[in-house]
Amino acid sequence: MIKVLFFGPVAERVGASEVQVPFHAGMRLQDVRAQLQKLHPAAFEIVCFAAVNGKHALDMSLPLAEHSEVVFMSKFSGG
Amino acid sequence: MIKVLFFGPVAERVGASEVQVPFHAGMRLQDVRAQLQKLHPAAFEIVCFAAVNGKHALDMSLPLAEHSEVVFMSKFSGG
Amino acid sequence: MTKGEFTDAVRIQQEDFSQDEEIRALQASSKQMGGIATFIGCARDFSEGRKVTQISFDAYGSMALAEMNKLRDEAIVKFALQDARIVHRVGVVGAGEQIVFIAAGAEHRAPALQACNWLIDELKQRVPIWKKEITPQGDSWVTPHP
Amino acid sequence: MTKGEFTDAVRIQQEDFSQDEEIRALQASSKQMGGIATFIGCARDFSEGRKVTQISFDAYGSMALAEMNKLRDEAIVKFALQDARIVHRVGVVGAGEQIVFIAAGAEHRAPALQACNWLIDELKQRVPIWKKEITPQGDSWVTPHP
Repeated sequence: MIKVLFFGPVAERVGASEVQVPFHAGMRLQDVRAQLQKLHPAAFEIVCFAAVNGKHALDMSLPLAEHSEVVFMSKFSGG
Repeated sequence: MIKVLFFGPVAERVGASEVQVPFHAGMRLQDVRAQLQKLHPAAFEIVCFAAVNGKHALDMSLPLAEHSEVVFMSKFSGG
Repeated sequence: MTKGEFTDAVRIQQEDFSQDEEIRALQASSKQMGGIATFIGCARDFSEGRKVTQISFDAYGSMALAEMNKLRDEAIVKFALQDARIVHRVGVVGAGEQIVFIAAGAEHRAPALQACNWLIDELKQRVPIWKKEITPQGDSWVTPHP
Repeated sequence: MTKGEFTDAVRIQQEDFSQDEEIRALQASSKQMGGIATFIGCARDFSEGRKVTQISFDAYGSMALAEMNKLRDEAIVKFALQDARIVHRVGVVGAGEQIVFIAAGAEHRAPALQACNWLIDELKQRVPIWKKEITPQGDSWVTPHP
């Protein structure tokens, strides 16, 4: 399983702060995004950044390992 | 009388924090300076600014009134 | 004073913080610190014409803390600081209350002030925290200006 | 809270000061204050290779206070601040202790930080205060760098 987290406005639009996506060999970050974007198009309208295991992930073709923690985030507004 | 004040390094070189200079009609800031500079040349080596009655005085030809408070100051080093 | 008395230099917490305590902890790292600059971000009670009663924060805690620690390390090197501290509150903060605290201590004042400015700018860009304004007309997530 | 609880916004004093109290007083002037920048100048225990145990301050008190008030007024206009505070200690200050405190509060962070920077720079230029370093080898008045 891939653990996918949502925060703030993205979590509100998804209606959840965490979902599980089944892992498959050769899975890439873009596969998880495509799958979730179809289910939650309004949430992904405001997604600007992704992180994998707590690190910014700029390259959507990044291969994922089983049990990765993936986060799709809108623009930060802290501070 | 004109009250003349000294602070910090200037006071140390003069050996006093206050002296009185007799007032005379038509007296200017430069007259007070000239008089004191003769007595305390080492102190006036480091004098950079003058103030009259608590205000910066840039023009040494400023006429003084009886009982004025005059200060000759070295560069500030507060803060 | 031993260092053990002080809280961590980088923290995310619900509770309010004390500048006096933060400054004391910062100063304990060196008596060569000639200048300390701080920035405090506060919750305003009005935003874009609407009354705001509270601000609620959501954070990706582990990544936010890691990014804040990275920011502190970078600032210390970049501005030759003697020390720096960053505290960000989460949860619900009332109007007028403190949200974020940044302190930078250096031998002289210019790098301390520059570092403080850089840290708050970078924090807003890099740290995954989101704020929601709670108003009598309802709540809304803040969209940062680009 | 009424304003009467707070100390004056511009002060010259022998005693140490509390940032918490100063910030609380600053914040009391407006709940529209989104950013507060502060600068604290501290006594370093080393200066130009010599150990410094204490710093002693002499001030032309009445003019220094007037200049500090003028600086505050100018900064409030120039940077559209909601409020600002300036505190300077005189007398004898030990190594590691606080000397000067500046706080600037504005709606947004940029003017608060700029004002704080401007205020400490101008204070050093304009306010008639002089410091003497007390060292084991004797005392000496500080000559400011040009």
